[in-house]
Amino acid sequence: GGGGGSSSGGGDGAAKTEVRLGFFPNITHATALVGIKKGFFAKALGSNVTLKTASFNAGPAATEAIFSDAVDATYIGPNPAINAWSKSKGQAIKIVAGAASGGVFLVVKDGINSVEDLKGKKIATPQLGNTQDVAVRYYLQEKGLKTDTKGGGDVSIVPQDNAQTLQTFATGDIDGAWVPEPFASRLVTESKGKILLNEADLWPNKQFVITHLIVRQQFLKEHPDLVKKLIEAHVESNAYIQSDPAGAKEAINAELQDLSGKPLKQEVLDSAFKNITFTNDPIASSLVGSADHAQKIGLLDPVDLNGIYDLTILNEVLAAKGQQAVSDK
Amino acid sequence: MTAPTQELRPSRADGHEPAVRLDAVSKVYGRELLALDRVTLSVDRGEFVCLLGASGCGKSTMLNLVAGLDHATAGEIDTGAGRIAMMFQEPALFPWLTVSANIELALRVTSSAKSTTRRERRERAAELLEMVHLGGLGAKRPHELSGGMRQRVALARALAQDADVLLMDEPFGALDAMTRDLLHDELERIWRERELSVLFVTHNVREAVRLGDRVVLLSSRPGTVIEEYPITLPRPRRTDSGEVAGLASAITDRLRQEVLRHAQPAQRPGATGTGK
Amino acid sequence: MTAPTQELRPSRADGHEPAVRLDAVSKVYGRELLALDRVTLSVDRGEFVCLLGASGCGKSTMLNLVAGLDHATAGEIDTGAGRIAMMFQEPALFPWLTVSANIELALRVTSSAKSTTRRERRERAAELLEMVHLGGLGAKRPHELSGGMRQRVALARALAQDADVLLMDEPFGALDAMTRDLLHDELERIWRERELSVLFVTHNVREAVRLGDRVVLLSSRPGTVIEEYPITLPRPRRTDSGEVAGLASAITDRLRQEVLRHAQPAQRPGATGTGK
Amino acid sequence: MTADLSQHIAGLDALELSHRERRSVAARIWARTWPMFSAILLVLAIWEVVVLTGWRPEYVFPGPVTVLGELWNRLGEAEFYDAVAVTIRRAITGFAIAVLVGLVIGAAVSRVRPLRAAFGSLITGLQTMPSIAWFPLAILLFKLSESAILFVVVLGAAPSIANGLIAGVDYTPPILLRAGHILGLRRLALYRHVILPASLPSFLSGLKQGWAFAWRSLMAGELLVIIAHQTSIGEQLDNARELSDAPGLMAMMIVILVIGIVVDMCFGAADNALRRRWGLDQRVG
Amino acid sequence: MTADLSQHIAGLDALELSHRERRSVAARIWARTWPMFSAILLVLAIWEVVVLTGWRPEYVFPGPVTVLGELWNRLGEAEFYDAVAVTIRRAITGFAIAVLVGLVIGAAVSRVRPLRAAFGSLITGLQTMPSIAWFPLAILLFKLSESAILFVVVLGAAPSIANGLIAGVDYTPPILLRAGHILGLRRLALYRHVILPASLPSFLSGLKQGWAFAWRSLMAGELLVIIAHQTSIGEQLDNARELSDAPGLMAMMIVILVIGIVVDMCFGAADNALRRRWGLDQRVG
Ligand SMILES: Nc1ncnc2c1ncn2[C@@H]1O[C@H](COP(=O)(O)OP(=O)(O)OP(=O)(O)O)[C@@H](O)[C@H]1O
Ligand SMILES: Nc1ncnc2c1ncn2[C@@H]1O[C@H](COP(=O)(O)OP(=O)(O)OP(=O)(O)O)[C@@H](O)[C@H]1O
Ligand SMILES: [Mg+2]
Ligand SMILES: [Mg+2]
Repeated sequence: GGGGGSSSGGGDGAAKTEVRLGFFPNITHATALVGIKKGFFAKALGSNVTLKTASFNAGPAATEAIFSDAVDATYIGPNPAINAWSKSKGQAIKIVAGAASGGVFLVVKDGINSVEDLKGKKIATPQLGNTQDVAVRYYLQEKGLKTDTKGGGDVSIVPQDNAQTLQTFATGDIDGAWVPEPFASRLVTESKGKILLNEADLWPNKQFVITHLIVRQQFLKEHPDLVKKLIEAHVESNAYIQSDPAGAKEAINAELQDLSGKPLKQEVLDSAFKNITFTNDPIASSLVGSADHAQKIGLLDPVDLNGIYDLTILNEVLAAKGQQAVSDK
Repeated sequence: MTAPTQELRPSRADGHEPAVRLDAVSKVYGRELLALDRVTLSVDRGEFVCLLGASGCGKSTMLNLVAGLDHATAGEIDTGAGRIAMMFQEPALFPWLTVSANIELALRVTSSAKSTTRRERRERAAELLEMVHLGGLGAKRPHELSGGMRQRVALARALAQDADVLLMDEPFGALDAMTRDLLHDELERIWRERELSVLFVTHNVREAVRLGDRVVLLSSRPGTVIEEYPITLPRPRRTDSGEVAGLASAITDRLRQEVLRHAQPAQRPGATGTGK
Repeated sequence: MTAPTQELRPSRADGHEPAVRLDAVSKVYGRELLALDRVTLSVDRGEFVCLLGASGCGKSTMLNLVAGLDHATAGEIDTGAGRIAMMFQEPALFPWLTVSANIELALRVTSSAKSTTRRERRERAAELLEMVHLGGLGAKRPHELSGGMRQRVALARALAQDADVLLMDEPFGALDAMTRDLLHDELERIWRERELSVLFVTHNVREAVRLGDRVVLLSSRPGTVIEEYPITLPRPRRTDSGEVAGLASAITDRLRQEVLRHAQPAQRPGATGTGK
Repeated sequence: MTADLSQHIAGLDALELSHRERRSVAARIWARTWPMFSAILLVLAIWEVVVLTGWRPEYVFPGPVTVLGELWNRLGEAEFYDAVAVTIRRAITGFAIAVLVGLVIGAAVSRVRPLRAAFGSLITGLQTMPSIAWFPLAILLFKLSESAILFVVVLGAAPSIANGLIAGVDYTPPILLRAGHILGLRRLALYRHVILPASLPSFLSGLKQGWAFAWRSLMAGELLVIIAHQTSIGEQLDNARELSDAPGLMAMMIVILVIGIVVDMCFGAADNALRRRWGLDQRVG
Repeated sequence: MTADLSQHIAGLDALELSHRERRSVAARIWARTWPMFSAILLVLAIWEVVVLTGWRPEYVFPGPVTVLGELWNRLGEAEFYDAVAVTIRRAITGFAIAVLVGLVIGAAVSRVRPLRAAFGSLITGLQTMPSIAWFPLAILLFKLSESAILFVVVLGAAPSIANGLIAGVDYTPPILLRAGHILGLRRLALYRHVILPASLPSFLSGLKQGWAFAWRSLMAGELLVIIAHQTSIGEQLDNARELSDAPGLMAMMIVILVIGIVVDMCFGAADNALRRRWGLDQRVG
């Protein structure tokens, strides 16, 4: 089933002249930031197709835009992708490429030196039921500490927006936070937090997905050529980031400056950039694992993620470049 | 000079339709306040009827019913097809309009004047203001006028409507005797020219005799018609003429009886005049 | 019978302070409307002064100035230390209070009555309502009353204030002759008992003669004092007595001259009565 | 005469009043509710038709059956009632504080001229400040506590209430002010006995707007702090959106609408009582 | 007489009027502004004192110098003016549409009884709906376009405007309705010539509240989608918050406050004009 909707308004159909790509003005979305700034997307799409970008400030808006046929593809985190997949019963989206991995830390204040010290403390996560929230709860459960979704238990989990986490950590209202970059680095550099745990250490190969690229299924079906061009640009962008980190950082900050008027501080950018791996591999195992954890602690109804990936185009592109294929398992 | 209702009515219902006819009209406010009790009255075309009665006897209520602003609890009211203009007991001017615009609004709505231009209306309004001795005050706002001046603007507005039936509720109450006399003359002139039917409420018995073809007396709560006086004095009449004074004092006596009858219980605490 | 101001004044200023004194008071509204022009007038303690004048000549303005509700543009006003009560030209009742509560509010504020209990106030309000022939209507709301009834409530409220100076702006304008007569008697009685100083605006010359110790005539815009008539008829007087009527007609003649003088320009379009 | 009169009225009763009376028991309720029911049915019907045309897939734009089913499910959960109870408690507390604050500020600003010149326009300025701008300050002042939420709610609603009062004061008929002045009422007494009651209609409409502000601020503020063991409507609404759960979101929207409508009916009842007392319900014809 | 009169007035002029006149040139502006200036100074002083006490670290609660410096920096950037221009354009467009919609709905609901019974309470219900609840629908209807933002703004402001009008209609003095009826004004004409002008004060205060709702909805709506590198006040505010940029956040709050105050002054001017024309500005004593 191709989404079920008619091809209204958005320009689907034979002569598609624009591709609408969404992303967040966020360092974990560096693939998009660099790709746009450096013109990789525009170049790949050619002169007949224009790129229209939309930046979202959070997952739900991106999902709504995908659902409403307002964007064709977007960079997004694992959680909204799972939600979009499960709420549409597998009809709305496909993950077509990975973008970034790692970059999530448990930052705590002075005096907390081990997991045991977390007992009775308040730990912030970005959003109830998101990857980090699930990760911290699962981790604590494994360590024998109880939590519940209402902030009770041995460790009190306080889901709140990352910006607020910075403030409440600074004022001492919370004792730690399980947050992605650049917030982890900011907690460390600005509020003298210290890293207790790198989430990567909890995963096999120290790899877990933090950002990937999803497309509307209908778009994929009708314009596989355009999707391919997007993925080509995507791969090129990731390659550039790996080959020229300095140039990439400059591009990232330039684009952030454009979008939000303020670049990241150099030290935060450096530290955050160092902690994230930009990879085309969607690290399917971590997505499935995370969903599995979420189900185990009761934050997610059982969901069948079979078919959420469509990596054939990505693998074609990788093969053409002589790189190793990635797996959807 | 006093003639009971019964004798008078037949002589009036001789053929042509009256302009206003009330047939056993009653009005109850709320649950139990009977304001009007089976009032039967008619105003012929071109007739000038004055309504007299104690304070609170139901005169304004009656006018409201005739104007269609309120529903009678029982009985029938027929105003034929004639257009009705009314001057309320309060001036009821629109505070957001200038004096002139208040009158122009009335001119604008009047069907026969639909085709008039704005300038024509403004000129007509200025004429009407001259007539009520407020020439040149068209640009003022109602709150800048004195009580009597507002009342005169309301009069001008009512006359601007060019209606067939004119209901007036104490239209000259806030005016000095002289201005009142001058406006009596104007009103009489217009009434004649336009062949208006007028139902005119007043507390000034001389005024009633000066203007009316007929003076109707209402009793106190509940209001009922207790007496009708045809006034046969030749026009033009003068308020300070002896005949008017004489007739007025006769009517006043009758009214006095009526008011006293009502005022009595008020001296004894507890016994009230309401229908409780 | 007519006596010019100059002759009268000295005989009045013989020692004791007047209750109200206006000294060359002028009032300009806006930029150019001269409503009062150097008005000099005083009301002695216990005196009953009636103010007559054409519509719009500045009577209400003068009362407002005396009451301290507005500032004079020039001149001085002295009301001594006496408390002032006022009855406005409109009833000005508080629509959110019942009739009784409107009066009780006045009783409550009156300093001498501060210590009264709520029940006492309610009883006193009921008495006052009886006095204005509205006994038993205390629980009604103002909008449920007729125009004249509202005016009487306002009278009761003004009397409830127990003031030394009473300013009344056409207090009986909306009342029938009989009710008016009854209230004249009441007012006269209270005035005597309480030794009130009263400044009383009316358009009814007989009423002025019936009640006043002195009748003051104001000219038309701008308002100035043109004549003062001391009324020496013995009390109690009757509105329909010959002496009252005679005196009234003399004053009316003078007033007529004044109003005509003012009304004239209105006949000629363009020439206006305002100070433009 | 009195006996005759009441008899006569009794006669009229038979004609008219009792008829009206009878109407008022069942038919009047019906007269007030049928338009609402038909409106609801109409909306549901249009909604269902739009869904049936297949305009958008069900997971984006679910039909009334799905949404009402979801609502029904939620109504079956104890958690839902906890959420409603928590939110309504906060709304009422916050609103009550806002009314107090708004009254005091409105009263002061409306009558003290320098205060008005100084802070009058600031009130609207504050009113336009989005709730999220207050979050950092709320947390600074109150940490992660219920008070932080209430702070945001009060800041949202109080300006509206103050503005309602100020508008009422400004439009108090001057004649009533004069009457009060003549009665010897000054300052506070004038305020209490004349200005405040005269401003009541405008104040009431300010209260209504204030409630809307309070509620919206609350919906935002409830995301600010998630306090141990307390779920809330704002949180559930946001969760539904986070999870891209369209039926859940719409179900919560219906819940919010219903609460809003119920509150409006309370205000409406107060308003009607006021208008009846003031004689403003007399309509023409 | 006329000559004499104007001469006399000229005399009075010399005494009083010209005095008043002179005051009105400089001193009156001063009289209106000094309270505001002193209020601002007072607020700044208190703020600085709190900061100096070291209550909270500077990066969480910056002092006025820092914040005003930050504001000054922003005022030096072209981007800031773009943001303000974009947001104000959206606010005005959205508000204009909301006024139209609110007028039509308010007019219909206030006069047609079944409509009122059906939808009257729904208006407040809609008013209490937080903006985020509309986002999915906005995107569904208008994709990622400016219209989606306007949709949210209109849904936020229109109920308020409609409610203001309805309150005004409800409190139109019956005597004026009667006067209009007698003049032969019916339905639309009665509405246009009597009810609407009589409702103006309440409508105006509804407009003011509507503006506040519109602005707040806009601040939220501007986060919905950032179109092709168009920056806006809402976005800058949120960015400052996202980046925990306390001075930036406060600078943007000041900008929002100033815009709110300016808008309030416009409404205030309209209000004063209205009150002067209606003679409601006559105060006692
Ligand atoms: N809206 C109302 N609700 C309840 N009672 C009312 C209403 N209007 C008038 N009444 C009552 O009906 C009676 C008649 O009132 P109405 O205004 O007709 O008297 P009126 O003859 O005009 O008196 P006045 O000469 O004082 O104006 C009074 O007792 C009054 O209290
Ligand atoms: N608030 C005001 N603004 C401007 N002009 C006013 C105001 N009040 C009164 N006037 C003008 O002042 C003059 C005197 O008005 P005032 O009300 O004192 O007259 P009055 O003697 O009481 O008349 P009436 O007998 O008609 O009540 C009038 O020309 C009126 O237009
Ligand atoms: Mg009447
Ligand atoms: Mg007057």
